[in-house]
Amino acid sequence: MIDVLSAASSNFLSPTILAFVLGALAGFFRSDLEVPEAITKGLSIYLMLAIGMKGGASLATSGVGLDVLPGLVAAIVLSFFIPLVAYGLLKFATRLSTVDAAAVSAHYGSVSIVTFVTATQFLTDIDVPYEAHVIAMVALMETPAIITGLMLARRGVASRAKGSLFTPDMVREIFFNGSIVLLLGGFAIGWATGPDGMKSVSPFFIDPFQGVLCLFLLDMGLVAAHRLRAAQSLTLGVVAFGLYMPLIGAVFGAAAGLLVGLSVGGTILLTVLCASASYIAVPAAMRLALPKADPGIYIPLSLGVTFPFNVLIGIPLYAACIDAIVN
Amino acid sequence: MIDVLSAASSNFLSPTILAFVLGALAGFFRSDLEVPEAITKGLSIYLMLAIGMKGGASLATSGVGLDVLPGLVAAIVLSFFIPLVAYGLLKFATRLSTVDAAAVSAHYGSVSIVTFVTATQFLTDIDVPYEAHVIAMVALMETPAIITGLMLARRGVASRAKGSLFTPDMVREIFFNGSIVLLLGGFAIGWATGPDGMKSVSPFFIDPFQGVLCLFLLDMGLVAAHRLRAAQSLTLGVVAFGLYMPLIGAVFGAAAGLLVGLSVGGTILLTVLCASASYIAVPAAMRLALPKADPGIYIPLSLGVTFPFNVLIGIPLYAACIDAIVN
Amino acid sequence: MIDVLSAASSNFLSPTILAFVLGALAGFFRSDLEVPEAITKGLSIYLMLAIGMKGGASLATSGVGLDVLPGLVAAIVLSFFIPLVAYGLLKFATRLSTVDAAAVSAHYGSVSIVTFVTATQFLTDIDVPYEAHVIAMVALMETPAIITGLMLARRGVASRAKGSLFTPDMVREIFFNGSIVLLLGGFAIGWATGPDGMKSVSPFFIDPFQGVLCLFLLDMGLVAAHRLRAAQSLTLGVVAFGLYMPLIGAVFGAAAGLLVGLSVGGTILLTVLCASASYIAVPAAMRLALPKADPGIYIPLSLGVTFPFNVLIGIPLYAACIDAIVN
Amino acid sequence: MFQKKKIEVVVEAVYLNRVIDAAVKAGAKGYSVIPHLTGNGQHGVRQGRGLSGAFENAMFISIVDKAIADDVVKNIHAAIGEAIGILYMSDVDVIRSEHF
Amino acid sequence: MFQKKKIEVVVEAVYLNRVIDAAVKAGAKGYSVIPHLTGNGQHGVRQGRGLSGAFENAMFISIVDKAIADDVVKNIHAAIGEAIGILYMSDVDVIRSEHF
Amino acid sequence: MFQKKKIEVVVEAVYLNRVIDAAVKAGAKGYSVIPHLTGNGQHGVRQGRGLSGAFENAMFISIVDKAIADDVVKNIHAAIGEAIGILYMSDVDVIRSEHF
Ligand SMILES: Nc1ncnc2c1ncn2[C@@H]1O[C@H](COP(=O)(O)O)[C@@H](O)[C@H]1O
Ligand SMILES: Nc1ncnc2c1ncn2[C@@H]1O[C@H](COP(=O)(O)O)[C@@H](O)[C@H]1O
Ligand SMILES: Nc1ncnc2c1ncn2[C@@H]1O[C@H](COP(=O)(O)O)[C@@H](O)[C@H]1O
Ligand code: NA
Ligand code: NA
Ligand code: NA
Repeated sequence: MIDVLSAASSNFLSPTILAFVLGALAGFFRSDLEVPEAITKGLSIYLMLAIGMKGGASLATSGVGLDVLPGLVAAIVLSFFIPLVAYGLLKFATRLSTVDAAAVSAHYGSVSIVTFVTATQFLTDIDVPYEAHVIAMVALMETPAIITGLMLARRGVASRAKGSLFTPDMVREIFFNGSIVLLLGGFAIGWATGPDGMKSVSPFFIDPFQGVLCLFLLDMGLVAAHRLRAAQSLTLGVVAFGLYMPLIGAVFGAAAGLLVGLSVGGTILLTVLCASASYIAVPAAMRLALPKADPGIYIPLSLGVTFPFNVLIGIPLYAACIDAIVN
Repeated sequence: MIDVLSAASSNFLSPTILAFVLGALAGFFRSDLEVPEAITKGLSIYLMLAIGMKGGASLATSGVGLDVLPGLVAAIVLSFFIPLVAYGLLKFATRLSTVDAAAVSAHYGSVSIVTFVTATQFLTDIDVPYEAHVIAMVALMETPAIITGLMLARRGVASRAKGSLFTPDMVREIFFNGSIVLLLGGFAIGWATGPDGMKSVSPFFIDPFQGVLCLFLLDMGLVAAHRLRAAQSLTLGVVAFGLYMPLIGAVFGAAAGLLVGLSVGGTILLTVLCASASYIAVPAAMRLALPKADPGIYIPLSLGVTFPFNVLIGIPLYAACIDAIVN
Repeated sequence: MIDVLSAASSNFLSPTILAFVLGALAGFFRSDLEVPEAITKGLSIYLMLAIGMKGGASLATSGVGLDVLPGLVAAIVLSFFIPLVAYGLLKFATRLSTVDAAAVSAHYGSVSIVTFVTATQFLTDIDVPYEAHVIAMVALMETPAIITGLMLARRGVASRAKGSLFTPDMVREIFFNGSIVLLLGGFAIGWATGPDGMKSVSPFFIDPFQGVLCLFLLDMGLVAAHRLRAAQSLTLGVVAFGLYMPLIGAVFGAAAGLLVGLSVGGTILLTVLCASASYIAVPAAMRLALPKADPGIYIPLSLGVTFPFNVLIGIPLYAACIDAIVN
Repeated sequence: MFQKKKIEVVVEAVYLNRVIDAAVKAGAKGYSVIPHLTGNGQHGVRQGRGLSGAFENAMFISIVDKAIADDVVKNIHAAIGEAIGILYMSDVDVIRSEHF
Repeated sequence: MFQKKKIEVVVEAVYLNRVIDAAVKAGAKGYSVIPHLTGNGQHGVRQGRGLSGAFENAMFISIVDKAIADDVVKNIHAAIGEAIGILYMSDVDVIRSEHF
Repeated sequence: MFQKKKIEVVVEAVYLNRVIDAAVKAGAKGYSVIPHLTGNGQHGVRQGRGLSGAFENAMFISIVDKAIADDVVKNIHAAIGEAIGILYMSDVDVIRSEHF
């Protein structure tokens, strides 16, 4: 059984979370500390490839059957569906324009890979196993929310101005974006080579993983603080949305996870995915497809509000609740 | 004995080769995946320094005698000589101008360090040992081919226009270029500190080596695919050259390796060196010395055709053939 | 007992020092070898965070009492005081202007973190333990020297032109600069999580540490050589200062260390701190506060003269002398 | 020397390809790109942090013949649409007229 | 098209914030920054090595209305003071006058 | 303000040192360099991938006195030779005439 308090405190005392807090404090006090962008990108490539490989190798051990299908379908459905809920809430509770609300909602249907990775680390720390194919869910959930978001945005546009929904560069951005390639590609590599093949690269991809995550979260703390400082378009209502929307997403995720028969660990991860908001793939797609939507709203909200909330409070909270329900 | 099929399949299923394939696919489908250039350069510094250190430390163990000399001389001779063969073939089989043919031929006399590193990894995987001083050969083979290439290019120039063959910045580029400094410097460090000294840095330079190579080859796959996509000056005849020239170089390398008494592993590596084509040091030298030669020919050829061929097919093929000859 | 000759030779044969020499040689012969700036910055973030964490974790084990206070106070006092000595010497022995002498002196009161890290590595290699809170001293010594330097510089300025000593961006630069945040932040993380928490990140922050230092010193060698090559404002007297000032600083450091009751290892480290000169935080502060001071003097002096001197000769020399005094 | 027009565009990085296409279609024979720029304007500080490229600017530079300058400007302007960016034009002299 | 002034400043990186403040205070509505530049001049080679930023240059670019151009220049000039840097100005044409 | 000439060169990175030497020899008192540029022209897309620098462009910028501008241009042009690159010149105003 997971104890919510001890889970939260072990979370708070892990080097990764403390590194995030350090970065956030440094950013908040306007330290000149800065992780070069090339390093940030390099670390994120590493993390995505490594988590993919780990999942693939573990799938090679556990084998794969048709029983993973319900989970994968659930992931896609959730990504399509959650933006509808988010959009409804935003139109009800805030004054965002249609296009801004649609853009924000797409972010909440999609996922934050770093939040997910932090959650897997949390589960490893407290010795809770999870299904390998959850990693495939991450890749599957990135994109559908974008489609829902764009369709919601069209409600605000006169019908004759509606061009084709997707331009070629957007399609590429959506289906072949770096994260998906690395996650699924790493997954395939891990699966093809199996745990034996992974052994040769594990001193690079497995052993230092948590340390790399630590460095990466330091930078995420800096970035989140900077984004929040620079955010001028965030109203109180919107900030509140960034705090309660993860909880709502979490409820859908937990329900779906239990429904399709995921383990406790797998359900926690699906919950985290639903609770998290994208800040890499979706913003880029939104700039191309909805230039009118203000990036000064959706990026600080997802990166500066929801991301810290999930990493600091959300993950242990979801874990404890799901554990309480199941046991 | 090395079985060609099992060697090839174990090669294909190694995480490094799969990472290369992943990168190539991502580049081919125009994914936005991109490894920051600073990371690429950092990884290549790491790989060259590490491979140098490894060789030096191993030389410190095995000791060094005059018996290494024939191998080193053979390497220099091959680098001088192979461009002549390449040039002859290009003038015979393609319509490249004299200067373009000369530039291309210089690339094939020189070596690709990444191909070499991949081959050492392949040998390690199948437990075939090799001589430490082969790593010194890599450094020795980088430069001579450039001289041959420049002399061949002069055939196309009226004799009064012939200035001095080498300008100061070219000499520096040739003798003190980064790869040579790192390879030989790492070699000297490894040799001076010996295996004991290496122990303290092996969690950085030895253990994660294959994982780093994995990440680097992912990027090489991307780059190779991009270069190939952008290549418009490559005719069919030239592409064919990029595929048969490695085989011809390999024959020379294998013959020389056996002649000077290298072990099976050492012969395989010398073969790979002869089969490989430079895409770092030589292109830079060619731009300075032969600006008329079209980089749109020699770079995609060496990087987009010969490099993938060697990494995917060449290495296990050469290994199996040499093994068959010897045993 | 530390034998000065064997200490020096073991220092010279460590891969880290050899890497520094390699870099310096490459820079001296104008090799095109270049470590991308993003990598340099990434490595330095790693080193500072790691050394901080290590110290914090070790403090968590050893416990902390009021007995550390004298050491911390001594560090601050030394940083305030050493610039006075340096300034006196510079005005006496060189023709530097008041403002140049003041700027240089600030560098020598502050510290070089990389020299410090190299010294900790040296102590680890020769199995000499040191107090955890020395790492806090590093952070404490960075800043006070800047204040002394600025006050010295005012001697050359008509009193009515004296504005406020510190502008807001200078205060931030001084107190929240990246090094301080990383050192103290890492220290706090290491202390909060303790050795157990560190275990999860040690394959990243502890095991490869010396290898990373190796790569970093390679780059430092390059940079030091470049700076020295480009230095045209350095007179012989100033260069000499860069060589004898570390010895003078060392004497103060050693005396203070013994006075406040540090162990041999701790005293050696405090000595190294006093002997070393800043080349990251102080130059930036000087450009803002004393734009008239010539960076062509203080940067090559600190980076091209004093840094190599300390790394190659100073560290083993100080260690042997202190050991001789104590035993 | 021959008079040409230099067109410079600072635009959010994700729109760079559209700007390039627009310029080339209008007859620009070449261009240069400074890939990373920070900036500030009506849309607030833009500094490429946060991995998404959504806060990155790039600068597009093209020297074009006077005869097509207005077309290139118009085309780029249309391509940018509501994206974040600015465009300006100035006179330059070149040696090899036929290159541009 | 409307005539505006383009002000460009190459300055040591640590002074960038002061240049920005000076320009904005004098009325500049926006600016762009090229963060890393190497250079050479009276103060010798400047190449951003050595971690401190003390040898790094940055380029500040701002398009401003002619009416305020001189003020912006004067203000920046005062902000740079004795720092290492140069400043120059030129004419540019823009489409949207109100943006600048 | 004083009128000067700004000379800008986009050239393949391996030739940067030659351009600098040529400009300095012709009397340029200073210059700035943007080290990484991508581009496209008669020689196809140039994007610095592949480790060799053979596909990298750099931009050289120098403000020079009108009196020597033509010499500098001529000298650079000779240094570039058959290398890949373009050169253009424009008018700028500066405050401190003696600096350039
Ligand atoms: N007046 C200006 N001068 C130079 N660059 C500008 C100016 N205004 C805006 N920019 C650049 O164009 C980008 C978008 O401008 P804006 O749409 O006004 O936010 C900014 O991030 C700057 O990089
Ligand atoms: N004539 C010039 N043309 C272009 N950039 C220059 C020129 N002179 C100086 N610079 C730039 O301004 C910086 C400072 O110049 P200086 O104060 O002359 O050393 C240099 O590092 C260059 O980047
Ligand atoms: N019209 C142009 N405008 C701006 N930059 C250009 C232009 N033409 C060429 N360039 C730059 O100069 C480089 C070499 O041009 P080219 O020799 O035409 O391939 C290109 O890679 C571009 O960076
Ligand atoms: Na979500
Ligand atoms: Na070869
Ligand atoms: Na000191």
